[in-house]
This record gives sequence, C-alpha cells and structure tokens, in this order.
Amino acid sequence: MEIPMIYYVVVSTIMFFAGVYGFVTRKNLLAILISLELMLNAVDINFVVFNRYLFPGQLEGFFFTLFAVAIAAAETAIAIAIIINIYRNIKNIKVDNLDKMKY
Amino acid sequence: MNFLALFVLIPLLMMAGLFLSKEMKMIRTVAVIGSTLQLILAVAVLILFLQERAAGNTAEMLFTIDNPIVWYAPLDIALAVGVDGVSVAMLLLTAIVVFAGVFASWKINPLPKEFFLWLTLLSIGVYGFFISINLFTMFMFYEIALIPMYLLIGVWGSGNKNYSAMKLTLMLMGGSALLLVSILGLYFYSAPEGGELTMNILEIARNNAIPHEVQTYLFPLAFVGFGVLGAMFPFHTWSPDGHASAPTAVSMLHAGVLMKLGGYGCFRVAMYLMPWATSELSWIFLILTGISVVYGAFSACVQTDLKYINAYSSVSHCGLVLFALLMWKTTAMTGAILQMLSHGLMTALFFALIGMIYGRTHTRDIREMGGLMKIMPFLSVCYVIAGMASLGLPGLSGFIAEMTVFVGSFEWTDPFRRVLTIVACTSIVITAVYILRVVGKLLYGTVQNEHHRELTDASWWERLSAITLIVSVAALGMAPGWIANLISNSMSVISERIMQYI
Amino acid sequence: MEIFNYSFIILLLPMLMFVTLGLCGHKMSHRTAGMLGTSGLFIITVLAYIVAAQYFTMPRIDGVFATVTPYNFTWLQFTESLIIKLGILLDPISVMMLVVITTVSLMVHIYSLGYMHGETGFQRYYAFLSLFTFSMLGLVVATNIFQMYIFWELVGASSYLLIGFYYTKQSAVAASKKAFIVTRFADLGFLIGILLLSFFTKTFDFETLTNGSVSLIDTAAGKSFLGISAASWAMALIFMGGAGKSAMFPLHIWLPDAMEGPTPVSALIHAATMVVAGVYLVARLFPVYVIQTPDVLMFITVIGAITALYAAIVACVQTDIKRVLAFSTISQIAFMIVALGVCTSMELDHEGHGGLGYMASMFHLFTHAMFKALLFLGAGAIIHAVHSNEMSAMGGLRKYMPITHITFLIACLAIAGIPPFSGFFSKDEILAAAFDKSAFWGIWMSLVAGLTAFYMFRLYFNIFWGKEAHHEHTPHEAPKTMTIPLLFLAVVTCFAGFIPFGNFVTPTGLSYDIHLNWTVAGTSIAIAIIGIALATWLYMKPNDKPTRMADSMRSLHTWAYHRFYFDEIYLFVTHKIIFRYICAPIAWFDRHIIDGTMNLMATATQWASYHIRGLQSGRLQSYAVVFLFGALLVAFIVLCCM
Amino acid sequence: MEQVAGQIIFFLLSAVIVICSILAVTSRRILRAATYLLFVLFATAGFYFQLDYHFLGAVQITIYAGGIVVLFVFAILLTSKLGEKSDKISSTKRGWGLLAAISGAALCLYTLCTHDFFPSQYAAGGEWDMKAIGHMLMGMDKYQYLLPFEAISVLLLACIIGGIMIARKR
Repeated sequence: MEIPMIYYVVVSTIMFFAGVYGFVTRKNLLAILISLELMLNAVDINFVVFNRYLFPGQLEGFFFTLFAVAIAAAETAIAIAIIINIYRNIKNIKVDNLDKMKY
Repeated sequence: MNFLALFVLIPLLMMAGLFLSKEMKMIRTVAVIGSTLQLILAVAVLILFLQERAAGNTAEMLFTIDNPIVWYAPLDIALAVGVDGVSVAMLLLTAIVVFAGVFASWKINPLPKEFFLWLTLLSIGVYGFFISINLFTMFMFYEIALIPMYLLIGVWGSGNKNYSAMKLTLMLMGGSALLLVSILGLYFYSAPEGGELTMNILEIARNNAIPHEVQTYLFPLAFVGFGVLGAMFPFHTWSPDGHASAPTAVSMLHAGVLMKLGGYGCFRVAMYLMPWATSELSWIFLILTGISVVYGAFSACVQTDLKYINAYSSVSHCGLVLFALLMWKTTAMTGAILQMLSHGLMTALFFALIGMIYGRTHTRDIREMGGLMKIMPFLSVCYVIAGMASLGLPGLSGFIAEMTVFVGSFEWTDPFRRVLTIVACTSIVITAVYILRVVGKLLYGTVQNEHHRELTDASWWERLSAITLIVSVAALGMAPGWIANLISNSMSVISERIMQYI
Repeated sequence: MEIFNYSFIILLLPMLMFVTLGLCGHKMSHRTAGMLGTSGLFIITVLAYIVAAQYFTMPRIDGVFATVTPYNFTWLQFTESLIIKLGILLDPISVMMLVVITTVSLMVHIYSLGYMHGETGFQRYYAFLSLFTFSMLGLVVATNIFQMYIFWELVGASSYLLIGFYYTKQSAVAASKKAFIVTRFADLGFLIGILLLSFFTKTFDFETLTNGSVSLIDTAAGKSFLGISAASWAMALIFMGGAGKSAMFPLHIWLPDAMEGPTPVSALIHAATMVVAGVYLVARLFPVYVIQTPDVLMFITVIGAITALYAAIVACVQTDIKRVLAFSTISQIAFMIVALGVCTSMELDHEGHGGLGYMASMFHLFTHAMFKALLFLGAGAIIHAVHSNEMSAMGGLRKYMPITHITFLIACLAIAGIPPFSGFFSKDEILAAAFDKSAFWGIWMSLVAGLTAFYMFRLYFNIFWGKEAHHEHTPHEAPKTMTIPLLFLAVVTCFAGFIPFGNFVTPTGLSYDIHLNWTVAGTSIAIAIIGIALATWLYMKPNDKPTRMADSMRSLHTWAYHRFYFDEIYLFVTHKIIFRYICAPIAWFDRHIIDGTMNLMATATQWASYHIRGLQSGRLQSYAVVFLFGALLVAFIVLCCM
Repeated sequence: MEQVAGQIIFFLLSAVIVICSILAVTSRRILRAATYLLFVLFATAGFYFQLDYHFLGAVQITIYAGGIVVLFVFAILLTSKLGEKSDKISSTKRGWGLLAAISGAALCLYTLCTHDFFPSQYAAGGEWDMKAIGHMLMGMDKYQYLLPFEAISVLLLACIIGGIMIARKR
C-alpha cells in the first residue's frame, strides 16, 4: 500500500472540521447531532490510522474505536430520546427556542 | 475547654430551645431565660476577672487555655480564648444590649421564632469575637455576626429594606475581604524566619516579627477592614440606611455592639499587632476619623428621619472611638473604650425608643410628630435622658467617655493632633444642636397629628428594656472609676507597645 | 475638718429630692410634692447657714480663714496627675455662695407654691428646681476645675429643662434650646481652656492652682499661639465659659429669651445664681488671673464694660418687664465682671487697693442676688395679677398690690444705688475699684450706674404709676406664699449693705474694713438721683414725653429696642450659614457623593454583569466556538513556542 | 496494480467523505443531511476495510450505518415534515462557523504536514483474527479490555433505561 498516512489524516481533519462547522451553525438539534457524528467518526478514523501506521503490533486504537462506536450509538439513542421529548414539549427542535431556563 | 466557651454555648442552647418552641409564649420564655443567663454570665466573668486581677495575676489575657482546640493545624486555626479588661467590658455591654433587645422585640411580627434564632446567632458571633484570641476564629465569628444582619434587615426591616440590607452586607463583606488578606498576611509573617507560624494574637505580639514594610501594607488593610464596621468616613454610608431599615432590636444590637467590633478589632488586631505601622500611618486615619466626628454631627443636624439622625450621630460617636484609639495614649484609648461602652448603651437606648415611637406613630419623620411628651411621657422622658447622655451631660455615660478622650488626646503636644483634638471637641456643641433640635421638635411643642393623641405609653416590656439601658448608662456615668481602671490596665500594654516606635 | 462632715447632706439631699420627685412625683399630689421640695430645701438652707456660721466663727489662721476640704474622693483617674475628684471645698466665697443659693432657692421654692399653683407638671417643676439647686451647690463647692465643669454642665441642663418648662409653647422650647446651645458653645471654650490649663499645670485642683505652688506662666513658658501666650489662651478660654453662663457680650443673647421660663425660675437661675457662675469662676481662679495673666483680666474688663453699657441701653427701651430685668441682670453681672477685671493685685489693705474689685464683686454678687431675686419675684407677682408681661398692660398697680409695690420699690432703690439699701454699698465699692484702675473705667461705669437708675425707675413708674391700663378683672395682691418671700428678701435688701463684707471675703483672706470713699459715693448717688429724677419726670404721670423722646432718637431707639439686632445676626449665622452652607451641603455630599460612589459601584457592577452575561448565554454553539478558538489559541501558542 | 486500485479506491472514498461531509453540514434538508451522513459512514467503513480492519468495518456498517442512521431517520421523520427546509443561517453565524472550521483545519493541517511521524509506513500486519480480538476483549491481562467492555455494557444498559425514561409519555 502506497497511501501515506497523512492522506487519511487530512481527510479525517476535513471531516472533523466540517462537523465543527455544522455544530456551530446548525439550528436543528438533529442536524447538530449529525455534525457531532461526523466529528466522532473523524476521530475514529484517526485512531485506526495511527494504530495501523504507527503501532501495528498492538490494538489500542482499534479497541478505542470499537468502544467509541458503541458509545456513539448509546449517546445517539439518548440524544434522540431527549430530542423527541423536546419536540413533544415545544413542537419543534430548534436550539434557539430552548431558553426556558436561561438567565 | 474553659467557661468562656459558655458565651457561645448558652446562645447555642438558646437557639436549640427556640428551634423547638412552638408558640410565642415559649419563644419569649426561652429568649428571656437565655439572655438573662448571658447577663449573669457576663457579670460573673467580670467578677472573676476582677478577683484574678486583685489576686495579682497580671497576665495580659486571663482565662486562656493552654491547649486550644485545634481545628486546622496547618494554618494554626484553633479555638483559643482569653479575655482582658476590654473584652470583659464588651461582653457585659453585649449581654446588656441583648437583654434589652429581647424585650424591645417582644411583639416582633412576623416569624418571631426565626427572628430570635437569627438574633441569637448574631449574638454568638459577637460573643465569640470578643473572647477569641485566635485571628482566624475571630474573623470567623465576625462573619457569623454579619450574615444574620442581612436576613434580619431584609426580612423584618422597614422601608427600603432590601437595598439597605444588601448595601450593609456588601460593604461589610468588602471590609472583611480586606481583613482576610491582612489576617493571612499576619499569619505568614507571624514568626521570625524559620519559627513556627501562629494565628494566636498573643504569640504574634510576643514574636513581634512582622517586617516593617509588610506592616505598611497590612495595617491599612486591617484598619480599613475593621473601620468599615466602625463606620469610619468615607466607609460609613451603610450605617444610615442600614440602621434606618433595621428592626428595633437589630438596630440596637448593631449600633450598640456590632459597630464596636470594628473599634475592638482596630486596636486588637491592627494596632496591637502592628505597632510600627500604627505609629507611622495613624495620621492618615486620624484625619479620616476626625472628619467622621464632625461630619457625622453636621449631617445629623439636617436629617428629618429619627433613625437617620441617630445613625449619623453614631457615625460621629464611633468616629470619636477610632479617633481616640489612634491617639494611642493610654488615657485616650481608655476613653475610646469608654466611648464604645457609652455609645453602645445610649445608642441602643435611642434605637429602642425610636422603634417604640415608630411602632406607635408609624412615622419617623420629625416634622410629622410633635408634643409626644404629653402623649407618651415615659418614652419621651427616656428619650430626653438618652439625648442628654448623647450630648455629654455629666452623670451619664457620654460625658466621662468624651472627657477621657479629650484629656487623653490633649496629651500630645504637636500642632496636628492638637488641632484635630480641638476640632473633635467642637462636636459636643454640634451634638447639642441636633439632639435639642430633635427633642424640641419631637417631644415638645404642639401635637402635630391629632391621631397621635390616642396613642399609649410604653408597656411593661418596653419599660424594662429602656430602664435596663438607662440604669446602665447612669451607672457608667456616675461611677466610671472602676471600669476605667479595668480598661486602662489593658490599654496601657498596647499604648506602650506603640510608644516604643516613636 | 471633721466639724463639716455633715456638709455632704447639702449636696445629697437635693439630689435625693430630685430623684424622688422625678421618679415618684407623678404619683404625689401637688401639695405633697411642693411641701416635700420646700421642706427639703429648708433643711438644706439651715445646714448652709450652720456651715456659714461655723466657718466664719472658726479661728483664723494668720488672719485668714482656712480652706476646708471635708470631702474629696477620686471619681475618675485620667492619668497619674490628672484626676477628677468630687469633693466639697469650703472657703469664704464658696460659703458665701452656699448662703446665697440656698436663701434664694428657698424663697423661690416657697414663692412657687403660690405662683405655680395648679400648673400641670408641678411635681416636675419641683424636681427640676431640686436638680438645679443640687448642681449649683455642687458647682460652688467644687474642689477642682473639672468638678466645676461637671456641675457647670448640670446647671446648664437644669436651666434648659426649666426654661423649657412650658414645653408646649414654641417660644419656650426655642428659648431653652438657644440657652443650652449658646452656653454649650461657651463651654467648649471652657473645656479647651481646662484642657490647656491642666496640660501645662498637670492638675485640676483649685488649691494647687491658686496657692502658687504651680505656676501656669512657668509651665507654659515659651508656648504661644497667634502671638498670645498659651497661658493667656487658657485663661481667656476658661473665661469664655464664664462669659457664656454669665451672658457676657457677645454671648448674652440667650438670657433675655430665657425669660420664657416660669418667673420664679428666672429669679433663681437667670438672676441670682446660675448667671453669676461666670463671676464665681473668675473669682475662683482669681489669683491665677491677677498674678499670671493680667492681660486676660484687661480683656475681661473690656468685655464687662461693653456688656454693662450695652445691656443698660437696651434695658431702657424694652417694654416686656422681664426683659428689662433680664438686661438689667446682664448689666449688673457685667458690673461684677468689671470689678474683677479692674483688679491689679491681690493686695487689699492700707497700702494697696489692687484687690478691692474682688471684694466688691463678691459683695455685689451677694446683694444683687437678693434684690434681683426680689425684683423678679415682684415681677412674677405682677404678671400673676395682670396676666401679661407687657408694660402697657400695667400702670397704676400701686393701689392694688401694696406689698409688691413697696418691696419692688426697695429693690429698685437698691439697684439704683441709693443708700442705705444694699446695692449702694456694693456698687460704690465697684465704682471705687474702677476709679482706682483708671478714671476712664470709673466714668464709664458711673454712666452705666446712672442708666441703671433710670431704666429701673422707668420700669417702676410704668408698672405702679402712670396710666392705668384696662383690666379684665381687678388685679389683686398675691397670696401669702408669694408675699412672704418678697418681704423677706426686701428686709435682706435693706440691711445686707451693712454686713462687714470685707471681714469675710477678700482676695488674700485678710480682713479688710470697708470704708466709703465719699467722693465716689457722692458722685454715684448724684448720678443715681439724676437717673431717677429723669425717669420720674418722664414716666410718673401719663404724658407724651417718652414718645417724643423716642421719636427724636428714632434710629437709636429702634436699634436698642431690637437689641442692636444681635439675635438676628446669630440667627443669620446659625440658620443661614451653618445650617444652609455647612450642614445641608454635608448632608448632600453624604447622600450624593459618598453614597453615590457606593451606589455607582453597585450600578457599575450590575451594568457590567448585565452586559457580559451574554457570554454566558446558554447557547452551546457559541460556547463551542469560544472553546474552539481558545483551544486553537493555546495550540497556536504552543506551536509558536516550539 | 493492486496498489493502484487501492489508491483509486482510497481517493474515491476520500472524495465521498469530503464531499458528503460538507454536504451533510450544509444541506438545508435534514433528511438529505442524514443521507449524506450515511454515505460518509459507509466510506469510513471502506477506509477500515482498506486498512485491514475488517471487523471494525463490519461494526461500522452494522452499528453506524445500520443502527444510528436509521434512528436518525426515524427521529427526523417524527420531528419534521418531509421536504421542509431549515431556516437560512445568518451570515454572522456562518462567518464564525467558517472561521472556526477553516482556521482550525488550517492549524491542524499545518501541524500534521510539518510533523514528522517516525515510521510513517503502512505496516502490513494484515487482518487480526477474530479469536485474538475476542480474547483481548474478554481478557483481564495487560492489553486486554474486559473492564471497559463491562463498563460500556453498563453504560448501554443505562442508556436503554434512560432512553425509556426520557421518551416515555407522562
């Protein structure tokens, strides 16, 4: 395989910051969650890539990613439960409208 | 533990009793028993103290404990207690004012239980402060005394109470922030290089190791920190608003005792532990307190709210306390303590009476009242007596205090202190002006409001409260010799400490 | 001296009476309270007479009456040397004052039984009278200057209470306030004077101060302020206290207003006893004044002389009879002050007359107390009868009130200086002392004496002669309780002049035989007669001469009638300047600048927090941006560093 | 040849990831965004396969693509109408987001490019066998992960309960 590690990392960086952009700009809670998944995914790639390229004899990155995926799944499930609950209460899921407890 | 701890324990038990009581009668019983016990204890301590002194015990502080209960060893925070003549006098003053305060708030409404609970907590702070000789515990008790003030004024006060309570608490907290810095500074310089650091006042004084340049910074911090509570110009502005809004007993306790914490702390912490800085820097504070004395008196001349008049008068009188302390001659300092006692008693009396009058007329504006002498002769006569004490009539406490201060201050020969002394002397005339103005408008003359004619005179608890204070004022004024001796013995130690630096 | 051991009762009894009447008075009937007060005072008077008798019959030591201090205990110790003691000091002048005070006070007590009959607050009145008597007695027997100051303040307070006795009357309240504050102001000077004096001499004690063992001049040598030596400052300031109490110009303004009090009070406090406290103070410290600070004595003379003339002129045109008497009191006290002032030495014997004024002053104090009390009590009886203070409401009263008329006339003759009434003797000595000093003062004081005769008889004729005013009901003679004191005092006034006063009271204590200097005496009688004649011509029969005279000197009359506008000046200074330009701005400053600063701090905090709370918006996204930039910044910094 | 194919596949996957992730965060239709996310996740799985982590790739596809995205879609369908476009993003917000993203990306990329990773070569370890992975997951020795595994299972349980509690109708 001739693909240098840096290529993977660059791709994951772009993905990560695309996620950042989405996280900052989106109003819809679900869209924010999607951005969050992007970021998580980008990090996962990094783990795997570093594991493969830098520490090939071990499986730390691998397992970290595995667990991260599991946690991401759990987190998404909870988040969506909350979002749906919010929707039930205020009939939309825009972050700007969540200001009942502010100030 | 020694019996001085009873000063904290009795109020604590009293709080427990109050907490358990259900109805007004029970609350009153507990409050009266508790405050009476405190009074008895204060008198007992006084007698024991005099006996010890008579037996030739010349230690600076008596009834200290050898092994203080350590709370936090790394900072030497321990419950160390001990009293000297001044503390004994102050404890007695506190007990008297608390006793009178309980009767003055006989009909407090609403939430009588909570009121007395907080009031008792306040008195714990005050007692604890006077018996502590550990800087940190002293500070802690000081804070304990401050917090209940906020609630007492904020909940049971009148008028613009939220503003006043907030202002009072914030300003005093500001002062205690300065204080905390200086206490920590004192601690870290308390022993010579390599020695064991200590928070114990006596040991710090014995070590006398605080470098001069450090004193230069710490002294103003400590002095201003306590000076805020002592209503020093220009940090006095919490006092008029706070007193005006506070309920009767709180005004009494606050003006009568809590403001004395300021003066007491000024000499016990700032001046006693940092004698060099005292001798170097006292001139700044002398000017400020000199201003306080005259300024408060002049301000009082044009006020129309009874409590404001008295609050400004307190500024003037408490200014005189700090003024005399800063003269650091034994006589002047003795006068300062006498002034504390005297002001504590008579201002408590004033506030008690104002509270009682306000409770009847529902106004404190002197322009809306008049001729009260005919309507409520007892209260009016007491008011005249309080006024006379305030303007320094011989035979009442104000006179001896002021005279001792003036004679003591006059021992200085430099023009600066001379002029200030004479300026301070003029306050006796201005005091007469505003006191007589109030008496003339409020008590004499014709009745301004016809509804006032139906008002009643004092009830028995109010009479008891006022009489307790009047008797104390008169006792102090008629036989000042023994208490002056009690104080001057303790003050000469401090005075001599400072004198060696000039 | 053990024989004076009972003397403490003289002080204790009035104090006890004050406490009893003050605390339990409202439960007593008027009659009980009055009788209690009067009988108590009667005992005190008797005791005072016994003291006087015993004292003046004691064997003289070296020709001098010994100074006796039966009691002197430490009350409050300031320093090792400065100790306030409370005690009793008996020497010729204090014993003389004891007699004067108790006598006048007893008379006033008896008189008040009738005068104050039925007044509300009758018990209070007697309580205050007892308090006053106590304070005044304490003042005269003071063993040290601080004790004197203590009682000085107490008499001030009791005077305040008594002037304001009719506390529902606005003018009485104002007058009492004014009296207290003016004298308080003077006491400030007194206090500073005491502080100075005691600072230099290290003692408060009168004996140590006056017997020459401590010299103010030596201890205060080299100290001066504004070109005047510290010693002079001290003594002048102490005199300021005396001037305030004795209503010397320019601190006299309170005394005429003090007439708002009940008339017997005016007789007791504002004529006979308290107002001479200043004279007594100077007499007490006389050796210090005359030996060490003669310049102050000169100052005292000038003040006294100005006051005497001023008060006499004002007295000539007042229409309120009590005011006339008040100004006459001021003028007469000024006589005593001048008499003290013109002294040049302590000597009073065949070689020198330097100390004559001292004796004359004390003598005049004594006689004046009697006849002025008589005048006031008489005036009280008249006011009681016609229910007015104004001369216009009187006239022709001699028919209705014969006893009052006669006693009043006696007192007028005494004050005018007609022999053989007591005033003649004492005033003559004062004039002699003034002439001894210089002809200028002698003539000045003689002129004042003439004016005195004039205004007293103007008063007399206006009340008892002249046009009869219309009365709602016929005036009648006062009850016995009021006439007996009048008669008693009249008798004293007739004969007091023959007391060989020089045998008892002289500066050195040595006996001195008073002998009349007939040149001076003749002049003074002549002047007095001229004054009386003028008054007779003007006022005896109703006519328009007084009006014409007043018209011819319109501006002088107006000025004098308004007491040369001194009250207005003081009012201006106090209300306009002190209240408006000092107190009000300070109060404003406090409310707006000091408080404003605190409020500003609070507002600034609130403003700032209101504005930065946007940072803590709760919007997760902005947090994320800030967080990210923070992280990037840190990363960037780390990167740069590497 | 295989290498070239691998490179081509890599670039294809990269292009999908880059384009779809950008579309996923810019698309104004939320359902499309979820779809783009799905593509990104698939492409990521492709990366994993390419790196010889087949198990991970499979997990990625089953859990992420199969589980999470489906959840997303359900949620989206529950909360928004079909074809609904989200509001326009204000320009300041977009500016800040862009600034944050670009500056962050620039900084990271700069660091990555200038950093010298030491072996930085593809180490052909090949695929780990499932047995080894299973043992590592369930073992308690060094480099074995029973504790995290159990922790995560508890977490999942908690999530299940939490999800039920939160979403339950009151």
